Amino acid sequence: MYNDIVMDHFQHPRNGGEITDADAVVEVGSPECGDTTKIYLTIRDNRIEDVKFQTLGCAAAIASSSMATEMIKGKTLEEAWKLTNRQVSDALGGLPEKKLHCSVLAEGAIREAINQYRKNMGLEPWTE
Amino acid sequence: MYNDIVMDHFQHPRNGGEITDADAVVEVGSPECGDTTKIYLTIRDNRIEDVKFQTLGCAAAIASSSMATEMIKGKTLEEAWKLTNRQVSDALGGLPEKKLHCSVLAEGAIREAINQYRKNMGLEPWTE
Amino acid sequence: MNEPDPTRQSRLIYMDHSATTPTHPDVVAAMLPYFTERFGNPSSLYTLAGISRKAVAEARGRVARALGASPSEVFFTAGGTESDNWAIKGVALANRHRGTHIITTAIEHHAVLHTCRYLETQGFSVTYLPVDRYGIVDPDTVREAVTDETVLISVMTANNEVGTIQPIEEIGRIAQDAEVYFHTDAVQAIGFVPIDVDAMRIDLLSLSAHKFSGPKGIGALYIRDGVNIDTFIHGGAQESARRAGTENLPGIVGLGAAIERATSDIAAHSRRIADMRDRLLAGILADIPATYVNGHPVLRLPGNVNVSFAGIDGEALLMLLDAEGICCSTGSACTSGSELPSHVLMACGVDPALARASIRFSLGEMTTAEDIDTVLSVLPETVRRLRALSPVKI
Amino acid sequence: MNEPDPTRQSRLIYMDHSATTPTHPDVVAAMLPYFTERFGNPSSLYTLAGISRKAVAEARGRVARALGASPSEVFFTAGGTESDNWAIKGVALANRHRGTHIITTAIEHHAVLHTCRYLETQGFSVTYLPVDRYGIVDPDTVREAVTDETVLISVMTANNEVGTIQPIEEIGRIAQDAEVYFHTDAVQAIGFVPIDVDAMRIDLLSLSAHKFSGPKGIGALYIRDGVNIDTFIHGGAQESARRAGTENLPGIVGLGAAIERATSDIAAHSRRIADMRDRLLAGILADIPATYVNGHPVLRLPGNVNVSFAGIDGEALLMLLDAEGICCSTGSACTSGSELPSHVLMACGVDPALARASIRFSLGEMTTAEDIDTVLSVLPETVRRLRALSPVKI
Ligand SMILES: Cc1ncc(COP(=O)(O)O)c(C=O)c1O
Ligand SMILES: Cc1ncc(COP(=O)(O)O)c(C=O)c1O
Repeated sequence: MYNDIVMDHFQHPRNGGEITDADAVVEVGSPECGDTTKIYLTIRDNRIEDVKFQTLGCAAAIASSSMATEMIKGKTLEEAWKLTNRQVSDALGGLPEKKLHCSVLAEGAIREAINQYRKNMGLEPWTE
Repeated sequence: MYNDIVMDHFQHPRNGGEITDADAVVEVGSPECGDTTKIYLTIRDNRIEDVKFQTLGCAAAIASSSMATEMIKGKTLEEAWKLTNRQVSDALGGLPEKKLHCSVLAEGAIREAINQYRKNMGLEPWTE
Repeated sequence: MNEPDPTRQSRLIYMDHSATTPTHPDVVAAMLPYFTERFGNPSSLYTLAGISRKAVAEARGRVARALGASPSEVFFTAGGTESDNWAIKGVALANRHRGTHIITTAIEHHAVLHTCRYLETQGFSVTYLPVDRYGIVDPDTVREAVTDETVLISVMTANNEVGTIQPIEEIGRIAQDAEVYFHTDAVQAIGFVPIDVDAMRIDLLSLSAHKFSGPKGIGALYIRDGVNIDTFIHGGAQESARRAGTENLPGIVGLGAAIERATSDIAAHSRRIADMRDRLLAGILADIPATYVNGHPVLRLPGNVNVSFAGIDGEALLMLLDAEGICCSTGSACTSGSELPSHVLMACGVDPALARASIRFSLGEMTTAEDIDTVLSVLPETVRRLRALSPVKI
Repeated sequence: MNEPDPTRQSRLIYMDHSATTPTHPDVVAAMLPYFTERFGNPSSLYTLAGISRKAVAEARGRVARALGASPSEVFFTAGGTESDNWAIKGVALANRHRGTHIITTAIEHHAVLHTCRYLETQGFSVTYLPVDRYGIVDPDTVREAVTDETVLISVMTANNEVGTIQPIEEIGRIAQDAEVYFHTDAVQAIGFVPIDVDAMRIDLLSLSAHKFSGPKGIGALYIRDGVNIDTFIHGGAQESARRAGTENLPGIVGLGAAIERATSDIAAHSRRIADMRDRLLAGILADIPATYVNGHPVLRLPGNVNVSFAGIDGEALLMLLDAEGICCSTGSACTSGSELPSHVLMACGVDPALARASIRFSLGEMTTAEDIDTVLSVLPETVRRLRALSPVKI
């Protein structure tokens, strides 16, 4: 069902857990299937210094969160904002058709967290 | 499909063939399935001295003719008239349900042959 | 997360007997000659075909004996799904002049539910009876649902997801009193619930060999003598001219062998499996907090454990267990392709978050005490890790 | 009559390949692991089930390749009969709004004919096209039979009794021009007639594994992408949610293995069998007077010999040959239970007395040159003896 990269990220998720003094914390849920992903960001000098996630979801959802957080770690907020779920699933070597929607949550959560940080900083939230 | 007695009478039919100078010869056919049976009788002193048959039909029809002719050989005409297809199929150890009608022809042919003989002799044909 | 252990990988812990079972080697052995040597078409007339006919008749006798039926009431099909389709469409269409109402339950297998949905598009009306939180159908609701238009009641003997066993005998009596045909999908029940079609007043019963160590692709429909039912598959005169198609000879032989094995000592077999099941469930409840049992505490298939671990996703747990060589399911295997929560758990009123957190272990012939130990040694830690990764606090 | 020779008894001369074939040992070997080891339900999610899914996908690819189709157009069924039922009922019911007329032929298998008769009770009208004395359907009659109401044309690729091969490509073109769906029952054709669903403009095609050294109880329906067809068996989401029921996994694997074998070199296989067939027929015609050939002299399946021996009964001959260890048939195996003359021979205008005198030898993989010799050494004397016992003079 899943390829080796997906299985690896699912069985050994990178960046799983919480950051107690994070600069941004958001939780997004999928009304469609009930998946929930929580993203914690620590930001220094406009860069994502640390990121952690918690996901309630299937293997694809967990692997997507793991891969997505790996992909934004150390990146500027602008770079992280540009991450698409397509990039995540590509980096995972592809997801089964009917599991593609599971990779959407991570991307959405990261964007929401970035905007939460910007609002906390008194900045305009980004829109696109 | 058939028991050993039926198969024996089918594969080694008794009394198969023709009698050139028979006292009675009749041919009866089944409109239902196209089976045809021809009976040849030689009669001496009201007894069936010899009998032969020819049958176009399935194994059950041939075996029934074989058994029926065996059963009437040497019998009086009165005795032969009483032969029923039930007796023939019983003597054969039973026939498959849907093959029972194949045993009817022999009985009918024997009765017709007896009546043909009676008519030739100027006697009333029997009815029941 | 747990590292997949290659040595353990090789030993499969199969706890998905409700999805399917391996065909027992004795059953395969019984089937084998009918592929290559005794391969004659039972409809042919030569000796070779007679051997096939005899084998089919013997298998039919075995199925009949297992149900308390007569062999002439047993018809071979391609499986439980075809049996369900035939029973329901066949009775509905043949009795349309008497009425167009069907009663069934909300927790039937899709083979029944989707057949009923189809009949709704053909002018039938269907009542889908609710169940209580344990998945039990109240016989009174059956009685109350019967109208002058009702021609068929279809209630499964035992549920495939939560394992709940229904009060079939009571429902059968209600159907009989109401002079309505009674069909039961016994696909999950064979080998675990003793069946007597007369005592239980069953008019039609579906079964499928691969659920009790028989081969896939073969099943049977019991049709009580005199039931007015249309043919579903038209063609040759096989199965007393009621179900056409060259007989699946090895399959039929396999079904016969399997049902005889499965029903030879239901009590002992069920006890053995229920003992392991109870130990598994007790261990799970003792070691894993916030665990909820789905289905009935007692009136359930001996091999069925269906539990929800709050805060996690069933499929994720299933995949991690798979890496440990443990096979189980989340919801019915048939619906695993969909993202919807199980219709059975929904009908039982299970919270959607707990429904998606459910896992079914279905024990069976293959299960050993060692398997239970292994699952109990792996499961608590696996659930704990998934929960640690979950944003939902329990 | 001939004495059954016990030494010969043990050597079976199987000349009824059109009724069914033994499953080839290689095919059985391919199937075996899927009973006991790789037994997972393809719908399940663990690794074991992935192995099953892969096996099903591979078999589907093999069937698709054999037909020139794409794998997504191949759906597994329980055999030729289910495929015929599904194709005809499925298309008829789904396209009822477009029209209620179906065109087929008088010589179809009962799986098609009885399905059409059923649809007649459901408000459809059916044209049963005649055939010529060789069993050939004139494409012009197909063209002329099409009306505004026609939704389906169903003409078999090759006939099971007399072996006649139809002008499928021409009929396909007529169907395409008329914008009517075209179904062909290719159950007897696979392995003998090269199939290309595109070149032949076939929209739906039925096949059955046990006719080409595959197992009984498994078949397939090819459905061209875009064909509007109702589901026939409702339930789980198997077969892209179009044919429900747990997959007959070993059967599907066996079908895949068998169709690859059967279609890998149709030309050479057909030539080998046609050579033996021609020798058998020549020998029969040379040694047995008043023998009439049924079916087409050239446009026929390479393994089919169908002859009538005036003055005898086919079943009686069949039984005597059986005692010699020779398996053959009279009419279609499916109708052997009935006493009616074959509808196919009747449609060809064969005299009823000759129709009941017909015998079909169908050669196939098992057939050897020695088998032909044996039949030719036994048959003339056997016919002679039956004729001697017959009141009908020829
Ligand atoms: C309760 C129930 N009914 C029907 C079926 C369908 O049986 P099959 O898949 O053999 O067609 C199943 C299993 O899939 C089942 O569990
Ligand atoms: C031409 C034809 N169509 C359909 C069938 C039915 O196939 P099955 O018996 O596998 O269902 C047969 C054989 O029985 C056949 O010869």
